[in-house]
Amino acid sequence: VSPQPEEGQAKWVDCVKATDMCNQNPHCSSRYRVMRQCLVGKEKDSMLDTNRECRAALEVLLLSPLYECRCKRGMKKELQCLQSYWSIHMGLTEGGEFYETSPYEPVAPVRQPDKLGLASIISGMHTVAPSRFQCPEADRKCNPCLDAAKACNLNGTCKKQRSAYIATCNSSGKSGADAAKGGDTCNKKRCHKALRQFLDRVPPEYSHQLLFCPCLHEGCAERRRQTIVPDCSFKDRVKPNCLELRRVCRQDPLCRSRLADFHMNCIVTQHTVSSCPNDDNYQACLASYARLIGTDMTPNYVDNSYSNWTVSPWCSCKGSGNQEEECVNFLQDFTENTCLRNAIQAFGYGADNAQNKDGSVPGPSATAKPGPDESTSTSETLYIPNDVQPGDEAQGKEYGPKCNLAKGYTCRDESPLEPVSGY
Amino acid sequence: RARRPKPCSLREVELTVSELGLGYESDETLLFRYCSGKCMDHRRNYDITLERMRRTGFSKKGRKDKVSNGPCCRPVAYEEDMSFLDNNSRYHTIQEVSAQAC
Amino acid sequence: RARRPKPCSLREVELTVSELGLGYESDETLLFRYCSGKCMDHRRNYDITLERMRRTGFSKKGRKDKVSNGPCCRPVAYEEDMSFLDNNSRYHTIQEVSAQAC
Amino acid sequence: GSTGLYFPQNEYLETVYVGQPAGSPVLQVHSMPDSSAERPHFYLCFGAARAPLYSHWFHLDVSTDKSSGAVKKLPLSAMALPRPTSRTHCRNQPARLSVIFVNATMPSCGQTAMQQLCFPPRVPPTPHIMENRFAGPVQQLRRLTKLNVCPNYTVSYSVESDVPVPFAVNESTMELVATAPLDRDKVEVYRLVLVCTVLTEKTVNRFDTSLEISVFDEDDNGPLINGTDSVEVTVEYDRAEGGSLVTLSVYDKDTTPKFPKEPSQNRYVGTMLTNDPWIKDTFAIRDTFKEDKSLFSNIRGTVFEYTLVLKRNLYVSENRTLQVDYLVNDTTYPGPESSVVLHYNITILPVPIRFNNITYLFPVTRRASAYALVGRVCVENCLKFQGIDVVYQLEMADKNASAEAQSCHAAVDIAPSLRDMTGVLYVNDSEALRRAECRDLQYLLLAQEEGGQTQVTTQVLVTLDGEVARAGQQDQKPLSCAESRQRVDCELTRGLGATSGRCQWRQGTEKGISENYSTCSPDLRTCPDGFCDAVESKDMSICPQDCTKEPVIGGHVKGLMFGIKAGYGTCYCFLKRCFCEKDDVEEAICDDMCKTVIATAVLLSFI
Repeated sequence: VSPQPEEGQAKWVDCVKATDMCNQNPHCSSRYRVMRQCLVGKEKDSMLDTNRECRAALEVLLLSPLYECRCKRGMKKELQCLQSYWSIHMGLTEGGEFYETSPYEPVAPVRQPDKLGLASIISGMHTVAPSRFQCPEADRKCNPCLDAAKACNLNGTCKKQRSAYIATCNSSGKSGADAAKGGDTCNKKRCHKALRQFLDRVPPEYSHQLLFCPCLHEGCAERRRQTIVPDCSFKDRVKPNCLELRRVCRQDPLCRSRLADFHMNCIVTQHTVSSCPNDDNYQACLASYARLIGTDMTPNYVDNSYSNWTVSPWCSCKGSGNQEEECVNFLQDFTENTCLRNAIQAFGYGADNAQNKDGSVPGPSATAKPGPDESTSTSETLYIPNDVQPGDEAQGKEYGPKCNLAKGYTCRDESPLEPVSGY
Repeated sequence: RARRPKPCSLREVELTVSELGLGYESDETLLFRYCSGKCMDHRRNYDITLERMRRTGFSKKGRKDKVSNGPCCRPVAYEEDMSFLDNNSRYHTIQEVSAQAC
Repeated sequence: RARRPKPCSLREVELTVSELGLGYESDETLLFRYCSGKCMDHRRNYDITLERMRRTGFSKKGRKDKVSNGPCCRPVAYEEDMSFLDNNSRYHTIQEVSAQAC
Repeated sequence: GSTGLYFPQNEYLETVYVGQPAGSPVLQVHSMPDSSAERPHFYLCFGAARAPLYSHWFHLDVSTDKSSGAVKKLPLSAMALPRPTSRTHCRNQPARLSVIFVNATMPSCGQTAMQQLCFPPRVPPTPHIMENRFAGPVQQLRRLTKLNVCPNYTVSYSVESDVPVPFAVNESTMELVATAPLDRDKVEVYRLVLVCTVLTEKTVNRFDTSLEISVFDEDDNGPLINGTDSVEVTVEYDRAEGGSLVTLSVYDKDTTPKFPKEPSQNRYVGTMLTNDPWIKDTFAIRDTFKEDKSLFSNIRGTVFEYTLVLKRNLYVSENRTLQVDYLVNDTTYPGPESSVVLHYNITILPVPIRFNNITYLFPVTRRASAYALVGRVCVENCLKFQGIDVVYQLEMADKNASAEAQSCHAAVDIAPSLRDMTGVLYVNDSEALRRAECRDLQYLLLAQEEGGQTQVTTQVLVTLDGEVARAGQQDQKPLSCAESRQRVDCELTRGLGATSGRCQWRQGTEKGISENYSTCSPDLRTCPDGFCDAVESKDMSICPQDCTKEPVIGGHVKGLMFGIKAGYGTCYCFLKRCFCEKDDVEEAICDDMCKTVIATAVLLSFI
């Protein structure tokens, strides 16, 4: 029976080990081979449905360590681990899932009040408290992003890795001979690889400062936007449809995993009080957002506005046909994501003065995905035994115009309703 | 006691890119490493002869060649690329600015 | 015509062993090769920055480091042994007197 | 093609509590049929994973589509099939049921806010209805789990909207019903207000929520021509392979998804209606499409663009008129007139290669260095040519000239320009220029299209000015102008490629890194101009500022392919490397402004 991680126990089997364990077990390894055959063909779905051998193989594998294995962020054989994970989990999901389960080890909730990740995150996303940006409100010239570049330049590893990805992505910056070969168009694949190496090898306190430094003027915001050399790593001649971009991303195990991880750590699906999963673990969200950089789904700031900034991947919802809503929802997970916005602002302005009483963070229009709990209906807090918080009425969190007239009169202006006799 | 000349070694100083004097305008700060000091322990018979020729010999031979007096304190290796964003939001990568070893 | 600085190259002059200034007394004559000239095309970004720091920067940064201005015209290889009979009929062999390449 | 049964709402969310009696309804799913005869059969279904333990807590009534009972957050799926089945593997785009289990008993009536009786905790995703489909129930408005919480309340629903909408509420079943088939090409999204009225013994309470219903598109429109389906185009000077000649557009009111790649809807296929091999080898139609609202009264539609392109270069002699017909077919539109034909009327004009009776006269100073520019020659309209390659040759006018004359004529040669179809004359042997016996040089200039037959000629006369070299005067070997760092040295240097023999100095004026950097050049007309031209590329020393591929030291911006686009201060180059730096002499010497200040100060001090 597969080693089930009990509640709270952090020990996960990584999928490379799980594959080895399965391969050492003849019963499991034969089924694993059959399963991979079932998933290769075009009619993958029907194979799992009609083909008895495939179903039998699946039944066995569901009990094997492969079913519950996970991968560590930044582990040595990360890509191999992810490939093993998807080799079995691709068969389990219809492939049309809007949110897929992340192959990375779940992130532990952050203990209060340490919202900003002073605690190291168990799953390998260790962070040291980012140095607070000394940027007094009044000082318009203050440029935390420039300070972040200085901090990086004065650190050997960061400077080396930063110069490496800039030189790769900014091909016109390269020496004559190489630029002549590559002409002026950059090599996006090599640029993405260099960016991933930068983010893997440089501690987050340097890389996150470059990515999430808070700005008070356009010069700073433009430097922040330029951090990933967007002309090469982000922009493209044509803007693809976001669902098409997602399809391309999900064909690459690395991109697919990091997109799932971003959704897992930055999207709140059920209704909860906090704006981020895992009890407002901002750091986990920032880290999984940063790890999308260097994949097909590379996100970036869309312009150099410093107050009302927006981040988005390079895609649009034009040409979505009947899937426009799904496309818009996918795009809004970047452009109107409360958790991500709070996390980025908390990183910049420090957690203490960033968090308002009601959990939202000051700053630009932070709109959660339209849901009745904020806008139209009483917040039905799911995990609180009682369906309704006493006194909710008082807070007026009701549907539309409050209308609780006594004595049988309807709210509408037309003729009052005849008083209703009892039932 | 006559001050003994410092041996040739790597020094560093923080400069903004603009202060490098290469013409790039950028407020980014970086570490400029350079070689400074005397290379007393690398002198050879050649240097002794050359020094003597410089002082006397050359004029006698009707020569006005300019020659360096003794081994120079120079980098033997340079840091590779150094990239930065200039004040017009353009990236540049420059080579062999900072010394790595002397 | 404006005199353009001669590039760094190998020069040679005939000297007696005594004229080497190493202290040996011998009338034997030998060919002393040395490096002379300007290394204009070996300058690097490092040299431009160093030159500028030398002129302005260092004082501003409170430094008085002595640094060499630009690449030196120096030998990169030396002729091995050179032997001769001195005026007291005794043989001597000396190393690295003459340059082989610059 | 009809999609048959589909869930207008593919995500449902409901809350259940401990102690809810078995059989109590949880939520109702709806599947919209194609015709009234179609009967959906509802089943709980499971992905490839095994059925979760909690699935036994649920039952989905095969015909009444209500399900009941639950534990924690339980993702389930439901599918609707036209026929009964025993297999529980999900297919036919299942609906996702998220049932949230609250580990407590159901709140009593007093503890339940009234609007909880009306609306679910979270607005489900926008329901969608396929256009042209059979109308019918779309959504159960009542919260089934709250039916018996307040037995003596009466809950009713109604629909409000600013404009008439084809939706109503079925008073008995409390279902939102589409009252008529919809047409997406007229309305894409309906914005309704659902009004819920709760009648208690003493009060009437009204709650409303907005509801958007999107209408899904079906390929129910064929291709439309707005304006003309035919166009005239003339091919003359631009005959290059890949050139876009002209574009015709076709419109379609339906949307065309860019995803997935092979759209099941609005798939347009084009075919060239010609079997003339020459036309097929020469022309092609490139098709693209884009979504557009402005042309379809703010409803998403599609504009297909068909561009006629050349598949190969055309010879200058090609001279014909032809028509290309292109059939455009909306393969997924079942209706009549699913295709249109586009007509491209093409006239290909011949392009004469000739010199319009002109004789070229080029004066050259005898002091010119090798590679100095003499002049440019160009057959008629050559600057407009695209895809037409012209070859130039220079021959002696006098075929049986003496050996001495021949050696004089070696002074000038011609090379094809890299930028356009001109020919560039340059000094090939500067020593010949200085010989007394070499006076005016007469050439025959030949030009013909590469691979073409006809050849045309004209006269070129090169006159030599300036004094002849004195006997025994040794010609100084020209150096690379770029090596000079200062004006004085530059203007004294005999430079390679210098038309006057001497190099020319360009003084930059701007402060930082600029395209107008100071430098020493053989010919400021062509060097530096950001382009390593035909003559400059013959020898790197002529104009390294335009042609260097090596790393440049100092502040600079590299050229597109080679060379230095912008530099700091003065740019100078040796064989191996180029440098751009502020010249210390420039900085040290006072400029004019500074001199006047000093002079005035000295004067004042005397006064």
